[in-house]
Amino acid sequence: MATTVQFTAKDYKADTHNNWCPGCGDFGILSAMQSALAQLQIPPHRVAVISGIGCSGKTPHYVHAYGFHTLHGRSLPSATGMRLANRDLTVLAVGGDGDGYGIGAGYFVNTGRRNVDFTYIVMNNAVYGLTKGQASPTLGRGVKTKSMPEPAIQDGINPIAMAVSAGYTFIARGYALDVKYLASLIAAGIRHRGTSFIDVLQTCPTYNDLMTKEWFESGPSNGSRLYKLDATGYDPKVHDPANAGEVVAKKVQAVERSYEWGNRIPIGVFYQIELPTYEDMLAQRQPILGQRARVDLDLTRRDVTPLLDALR
Amino acid sequence: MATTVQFTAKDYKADTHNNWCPGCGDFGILSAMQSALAQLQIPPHRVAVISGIGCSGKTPHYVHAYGFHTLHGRSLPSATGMRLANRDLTVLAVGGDGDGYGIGAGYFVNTGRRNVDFTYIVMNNAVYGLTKGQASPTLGRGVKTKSMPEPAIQDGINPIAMAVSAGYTFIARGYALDVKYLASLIAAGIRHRGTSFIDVLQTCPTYNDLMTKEWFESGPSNGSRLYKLDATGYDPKVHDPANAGEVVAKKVQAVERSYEWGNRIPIGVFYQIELPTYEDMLAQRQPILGQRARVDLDLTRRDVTPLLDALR
Amino acid sequence: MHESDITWLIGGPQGSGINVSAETFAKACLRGGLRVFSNIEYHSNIMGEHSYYRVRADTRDHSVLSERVHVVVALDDETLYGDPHSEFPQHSGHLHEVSPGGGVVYDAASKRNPQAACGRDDLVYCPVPYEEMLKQAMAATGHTGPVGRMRVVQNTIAVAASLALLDFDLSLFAEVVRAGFTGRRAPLAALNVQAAELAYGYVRERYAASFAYSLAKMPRPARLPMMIRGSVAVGVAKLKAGLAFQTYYPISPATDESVYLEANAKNYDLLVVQCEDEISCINMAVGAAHGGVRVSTSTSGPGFSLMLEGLGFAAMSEAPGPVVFLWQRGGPSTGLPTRQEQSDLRLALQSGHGEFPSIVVAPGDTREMIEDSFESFNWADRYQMPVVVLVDKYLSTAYATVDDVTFDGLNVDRGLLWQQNGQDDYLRYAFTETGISPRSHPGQPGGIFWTTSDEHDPRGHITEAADLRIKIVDKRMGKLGLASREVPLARQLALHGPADADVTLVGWGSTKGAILEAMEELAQDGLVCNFLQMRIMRPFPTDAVAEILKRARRTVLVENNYSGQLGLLIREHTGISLDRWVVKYDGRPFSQEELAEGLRRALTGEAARVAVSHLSA
Amino acid sequence: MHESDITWLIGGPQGSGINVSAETFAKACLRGGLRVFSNIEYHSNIMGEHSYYRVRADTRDHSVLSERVHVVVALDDETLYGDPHSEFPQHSGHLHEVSPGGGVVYDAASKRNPQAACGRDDLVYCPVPYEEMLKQAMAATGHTGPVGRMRVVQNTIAVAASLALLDFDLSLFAEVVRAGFTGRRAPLAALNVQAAELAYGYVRERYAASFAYSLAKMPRPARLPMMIRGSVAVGVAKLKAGLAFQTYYPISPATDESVYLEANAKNYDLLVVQCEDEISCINMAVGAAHGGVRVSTSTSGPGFSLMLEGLGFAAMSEAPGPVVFLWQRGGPSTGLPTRQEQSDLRLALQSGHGEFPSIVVAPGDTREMIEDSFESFNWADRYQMPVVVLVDKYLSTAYATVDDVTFDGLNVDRGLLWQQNGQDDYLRYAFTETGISPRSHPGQPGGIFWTTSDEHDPRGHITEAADLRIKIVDKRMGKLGLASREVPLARQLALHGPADADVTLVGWGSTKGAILEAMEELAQDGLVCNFLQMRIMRPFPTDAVAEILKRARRTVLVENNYSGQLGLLIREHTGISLDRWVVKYDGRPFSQEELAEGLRRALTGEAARVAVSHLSA
Ligand SMILES: Cc1ncc(C[n+]2csc(CCOP(=O)(O)OP(=O)(O)O)c2C)c(N)n1
Ligand SMILES: Cc1ncc(C[n+]2csc(CCOP(=O)(O)OP(=O)(O)O)c2C)c(N)n1
Ligand code: SF4
Ligand code: SF4
Ligand SMILES: [Mg+2]
Ligand SMILES: [Mg+2]
Repeated sequence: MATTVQFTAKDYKADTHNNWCPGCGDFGILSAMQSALAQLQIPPHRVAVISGIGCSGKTPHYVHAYGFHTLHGRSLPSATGMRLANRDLTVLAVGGDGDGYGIGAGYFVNTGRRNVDFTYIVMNNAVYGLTKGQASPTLGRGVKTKSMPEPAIQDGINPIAMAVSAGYTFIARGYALDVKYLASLIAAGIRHRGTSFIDVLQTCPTYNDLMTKEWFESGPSNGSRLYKLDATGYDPKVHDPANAGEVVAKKVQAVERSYEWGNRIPIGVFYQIELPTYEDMLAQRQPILGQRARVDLDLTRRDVTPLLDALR
Repeated sequence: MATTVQFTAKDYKADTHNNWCPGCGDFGILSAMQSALAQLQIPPHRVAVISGIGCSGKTPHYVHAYGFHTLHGRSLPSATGMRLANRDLTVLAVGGDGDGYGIGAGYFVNTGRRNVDFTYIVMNNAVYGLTKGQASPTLGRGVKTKSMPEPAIQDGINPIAMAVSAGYTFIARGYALDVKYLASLIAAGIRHRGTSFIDVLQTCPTYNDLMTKEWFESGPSNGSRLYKLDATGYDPKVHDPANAGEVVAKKVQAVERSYEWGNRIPIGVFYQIELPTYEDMLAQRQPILGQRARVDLDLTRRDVTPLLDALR
Repeated sequence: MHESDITWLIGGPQGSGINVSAETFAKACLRGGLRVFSNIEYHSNIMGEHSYYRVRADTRDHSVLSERVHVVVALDDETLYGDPHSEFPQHSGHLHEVSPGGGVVYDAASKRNPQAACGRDDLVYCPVPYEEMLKQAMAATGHTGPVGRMRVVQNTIAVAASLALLDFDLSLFAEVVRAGFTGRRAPLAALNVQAAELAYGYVRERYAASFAYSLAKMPRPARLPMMIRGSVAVGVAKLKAGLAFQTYYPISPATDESVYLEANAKNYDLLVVQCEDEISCINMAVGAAHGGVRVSTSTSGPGFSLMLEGLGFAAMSEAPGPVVFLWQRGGPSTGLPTRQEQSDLRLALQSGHGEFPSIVVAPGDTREMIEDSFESFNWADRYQMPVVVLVDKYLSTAYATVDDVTFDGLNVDRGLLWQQNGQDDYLRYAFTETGISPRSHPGQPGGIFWTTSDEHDPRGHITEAADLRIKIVDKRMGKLGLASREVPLARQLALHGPADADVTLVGWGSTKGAILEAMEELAQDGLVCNFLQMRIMRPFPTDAVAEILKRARRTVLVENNYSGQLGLLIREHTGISLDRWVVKYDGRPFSQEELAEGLRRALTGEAARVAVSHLSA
Repeated sequence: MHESDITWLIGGPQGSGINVSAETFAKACLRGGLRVFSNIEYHSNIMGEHSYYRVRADTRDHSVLSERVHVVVALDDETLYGDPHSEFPQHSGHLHEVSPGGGVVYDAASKRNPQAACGRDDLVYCPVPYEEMLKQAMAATGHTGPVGRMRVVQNTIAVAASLALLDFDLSLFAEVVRAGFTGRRAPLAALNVQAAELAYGYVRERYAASFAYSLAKMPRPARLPMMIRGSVAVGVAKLKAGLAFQTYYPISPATDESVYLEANAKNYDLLVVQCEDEISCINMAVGAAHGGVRVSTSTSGPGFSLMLEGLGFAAMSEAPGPVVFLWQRGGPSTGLPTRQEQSDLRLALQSGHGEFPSIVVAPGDTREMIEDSFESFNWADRYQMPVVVLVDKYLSTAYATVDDVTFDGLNVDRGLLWQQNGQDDYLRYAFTETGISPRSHPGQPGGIFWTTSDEHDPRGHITEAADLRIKIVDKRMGKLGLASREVPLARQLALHGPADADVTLVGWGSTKGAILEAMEELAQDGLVCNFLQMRIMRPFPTDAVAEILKRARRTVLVENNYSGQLGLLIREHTGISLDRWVVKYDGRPFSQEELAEGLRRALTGEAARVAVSHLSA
């Protein structure tokens, strides 16, 4: 197309009946995704949204883009496959905290090692929403939401610190109800080359009566527990990726911040580094793969005679 | 038994044919385990060794103790089940780095959250030994062992940092060929209440031609790259677990150290904290479970009448 | 009409409290001396989608639902009209399902008129001003807060309205309502009862006189029967069988059972662990089984698919369990998470790669869920293999009326245990005459053993020897034959009805109730049926089944799935093809009418396979 | 004796290089105009356990191994005597397997005397001073380093010694040896050739004259044939079929295929990803399939068990693939990782919970591996479902001799693709006459679709509607019937031999070669057999199979597993029971002699099921 098309957030809205609970924080995350896509003017047909299973898993159905609502805990391998098949797509993986850090923890860890260029958004509500509010892996020891019979006796994991140790190259945290800021994080994540990980604090008014809008948006300092890292002069960026000292310092700084909780909870980008993506590494080995999407290569005319002759 | 029996390392040696390659670092780890058990004088029949699949997975067959050679990547859930069935057992989970950080990564993460009282030893040789030397998750980007066709294009994970973010309460690194020191780490791990995690740098002379004995035991300072954390005054212990500031500082310190590699590689305990174990938490809820092993309870005489009457 | 068999339906958006309303209604019926049977249909959603609950109340027991709905209680418009404006509508509402002369209770404030919508003038339409009535009740009981926070009381209003139509004693209902509000919530009892009385009076005055149906008036039973559903029956049986440890990962419709156990864990020294996924569930359970305790895990299709590797390991290592409860739902893949299907039989039978033994059992009703759940732990211990109990969403959630649950004849048998005998010659996998080797457990002095997922020698160390391999495969697989010989045939299958019949119906699991009632119905047509109910499907009781089927004149398979999995299984083992198949795979259980129609079509028509589905919601 | 059919065996500890030695021997045979067939047996171990390689060389092609070993080349004592001192010995060595008059090459430095050990005086014992000879060769070629570092040259010495016994032209062997050392390793060629010559001369002088067997002398072929094994055949076929993406996680015996593809990825623009586990493998593959490329993954039993949930999703979402290559090995559980079995058929057929379509195909030889691998991608695309190709350890590693591999008649067909048509009405799961909906892929303007593992409407959004559910199940499952009608019957099954025969043998997959040769052998007994070879087992070609089996006089099932899985499958679909079963489940493939014996016993004895196993190692 020769003309410049202007996409607005509305162009990413699917004409589908939404059955999240009224007031669910997921609405905010959905809007932020749509708004980020509009900011970046990515044509809807160039976007693939890939989710696991959960309330969060229904997200693709609400986005006007190629949508894949896969299996519980498997959005990351799916997204990786999709992206490696077609490097011209903007791939967004989305899913719940149970999906991503519980059953999907192995993929969360190992995806961090790969650095394929896509963005992963976790809708972190500290509960298993769709199965009626059991504790998720982000719920801390001793904590009890109204849907639990007893307080959690396992420790909560720290997704940001986990992402650092797994090797993610863009690590951020957003808040579902600050749609504008979240949209800017998602847009930055999409722009980042490599796997971007964004943990989003998501309210679940139905099951999580602790981490509510009221809780987040009240607190000692200026009426909110949440504060923006970038507003404090925090610099998440590794400026010289070849400088091991700087890399470690920035990782350590991110881990340290990630343990802040309670009265002051940071949101924003915790860590960012420019490293070759998986696609870059592949292209080094196989240059054609750096130029064209695999889906566009005609691989049906290969000459295998040399392989056969080698067997004689 | 009324008399005090003295066990020596030999008492933990099974009369089995060992088929590891000559010179395999696993021999050192096996000896260290046996020696730690002897140090602690734990009767062999009170020990259960539980492994995944790999060269490392064969370990239980070589230990004279209850031995469970389970599935690839599943030693941690198995060990958890075993220990929760019988709190009178000393449970040692062992396995490879592929087993633990690759296919088992999800269990590695989620076991850290539980803090069940057992010890997990990873035989980390940076390769998939038993399947002939493919890159394991600990092999870094750009690295190529002799058994690989091309250098790794994925980043290596950092097991120590991962363990910190997952919530392990005892985190250490050993070296397979320093058996004495390793034995002391394992003994400390067993003594520690909660899940102890020990990553062991293990040489695989057959497939890993980079991280060899020669490599580890040469280096800029006093003939070795390895140095002991405790010899440097490093204090891994959280002295006041209720002090959130100290906890985070100690975690951050551990993460920082965990990124040292190359010319100076720390071994020893990176982090330790005394927290209630899973068993403690259970016993708080259900006191009898704090007193007797579940396997010793007679649960076959329950009176379910009140449950039935509640349905009327 | 003097019909005692009444079906009552309440519908409304998910999360609006219809479960409690329906259960309150059902309990009131029990107090009125009636017997109830119920079923709920709901979406995989937390709030807003259409869900509905049917309660069948009669002077006798029923074990299947009827489509002859006599009263619909609509909490919203969708219950009546469906969602016709969706691109692909989910359903067309329940209005057209109401039996001739039936009643419709709905919100008088609704903008739509049901009579205009369906054009039927045989129905009794009862618009009830839900909110208005709620306000009155609040005023009368001194509740001052906003009406919105009390909206759920409208359910009570709607139910009470329906009770008036059905000429039921409101005081029984009020009794149940009061019992439902205890502790902090006690003050709500008065409000609800007040609201119920208002609604009851309102409807009684205006619509009840002309209504054709009523709930039968029976004496209040001396001892109230139980209202029990499968998730609870299984939970109770597990506790009774000595369960020490349950692992689970949340998944519909399996979660209910674990939640029930969790709620009762404290009082029964039970350990319930919510794992990080189903692979962890099965492996933790296998670890605990080897550890020496009775252990189980509960899941449904997707989780079961993930458990296969662990099941194979349990069988390979001759672990005494675990017992896996597979609560089936609509498949494949995520499928229809909250709907009904019997489609996991084949996977349960071949639950992993390679060849290994396991027992697969499928109870058909409350009594059998208790027996089979209990015995499964005995089998796991005796035969040292995993057991899969096939249950389903329908069994889990349908309430049946039961006077007593007894454990008569059910005794704990932990199988062959090794005991310290002073000799130092223990071999965990010793070859024995029966194929069962005495088992020790970690912690026992002298009982040290090894086990591996690799093929192993009698000591439990890896072997690749050809001769040992054959012997150990024979030992392992041979235990299936042993189980088949030892477990009483009456536990393996049942032939209900006369030995000599015109038609033999064949089925398994939760269709039992529907089939038994269909037999009665066909008997009224003059057709004598019997029913071969399969319970243990692995090891398969080939001879007994073949004998019954060879004697049968005509055979009809009934399955709540697409492909007739039991029919294929029977042919696999016996070579016998069943003559006709009646299947249903719309994600709902058979209704009485569907099955009757299916059987009639199957027996009179040309088609060998008849698929039925009447439901629109 | 003037026998042209020679079986040669080399044994030694794992990791001592017997593969290269055996392959060098085999290649030399090819240069000598012979045809070879080979098999390796090894432990799940890196170094030290006993492994051995058999090569059958003849003037004609063989497709099965023989137990009539004419020469054993022992690199260590265990090869001859086994490990009798173990508590549960793994094997009893190969000495007693040698045919009358056969030869034994062994290390003269060994402390044991084979003749004394086995007491046979019909064998030709050739003690060869391996180390001594190595030293001489080193001296002669100016190699000075420690002997220990050159120990592997002893293999060359041993093989050359055996060639002398067999009166084979050493220069052909030398040629292959030289070709094996290129680049940096070229200087080793001279050493090896020198060593070979020494050993050859040594044995020729002392023992060869009296030896009864020799490799036939044939003209060197104008064009050397290929020595091809299954892992390579499959790899080449995948490349030719347009594979874009392969995922894998290392596991025996599947890894070889992926390693082959990895080695050739660069030159063929192929992407091979080593994943973190098999769940990642299958889901990455499904993602890529929806992404629009041809994709496959390869695994064996344990990995396959973990892939089921992903396979169900692929089928539910009508993804065009992936194609899953299931390289079977000894089960269950971890089982016998490096051994042979055909025991994953049943799981492949029901590869997940619930009911969903898939195609299951099992090639029986090189040609069929190429055809089926290639066509599987067409089927995945045409029918939008996953395809499982059942192969096994034996097919993977056994070398066959093949003159040419052609792709005649194999054409790429990507199925029904959606094209932008200016209209805005694309429905990914549109109901069509055939049940196939044209597919678009992400990136296509106008082609936006949704897909979910839940049940869905034509647009791909979740639905729980009863009527839609039925339609979409019918659509999805109906594609199986379509595939059954469209795929040529000749691809689905084959009847080898005369239509009219005394006995019909029935089998699938890798037993094909053994069965075909057994037919020849039985023909010599005067028994006319034919062979029903099943290739596509899902959708099952019921009518064709029933027709053949109904015509058959006697039927014998042959399977390399315990329970006769195909036999059960046939009965499941046709009701027909096969008369006799010959099974083998010791973790090794059938030898010619075992199968012949099994068939004779099955046809003459009482037992309906005959299990065979001759091997001791
Ligand atoms: C293999 C498997 N196990 C379990 C489930 C059941 N299940 C559906 S959603 C869900 C948890 C959802 O929690 P989370 O990922 O936090 O998402 P949320 O609903 O909170 O957005 C579970 C356990 C499933 N679909 N598949
Ligand atoms: C589910 C499954 N996938 C794959 C395998 C094959 N396998 C056996 S060992 C192994 C890797 C072993 O590597 P590691 O865990 O590092 O142990 P090591 O051999 O190096 O000690 C693999 C992939 C398996 N046994 N099970
Ligand atoms: S349950 Fe919670 S997460 Fe799910 S839709 Fe409702 S509010 Fe949102
Ligand atoms: S392959 Fe490596 S890890 Fe395995 S036994 Fe040999 S040396 Fe040890
Ligand atoms: Mg959640
Ligand atoms: Mg390793």
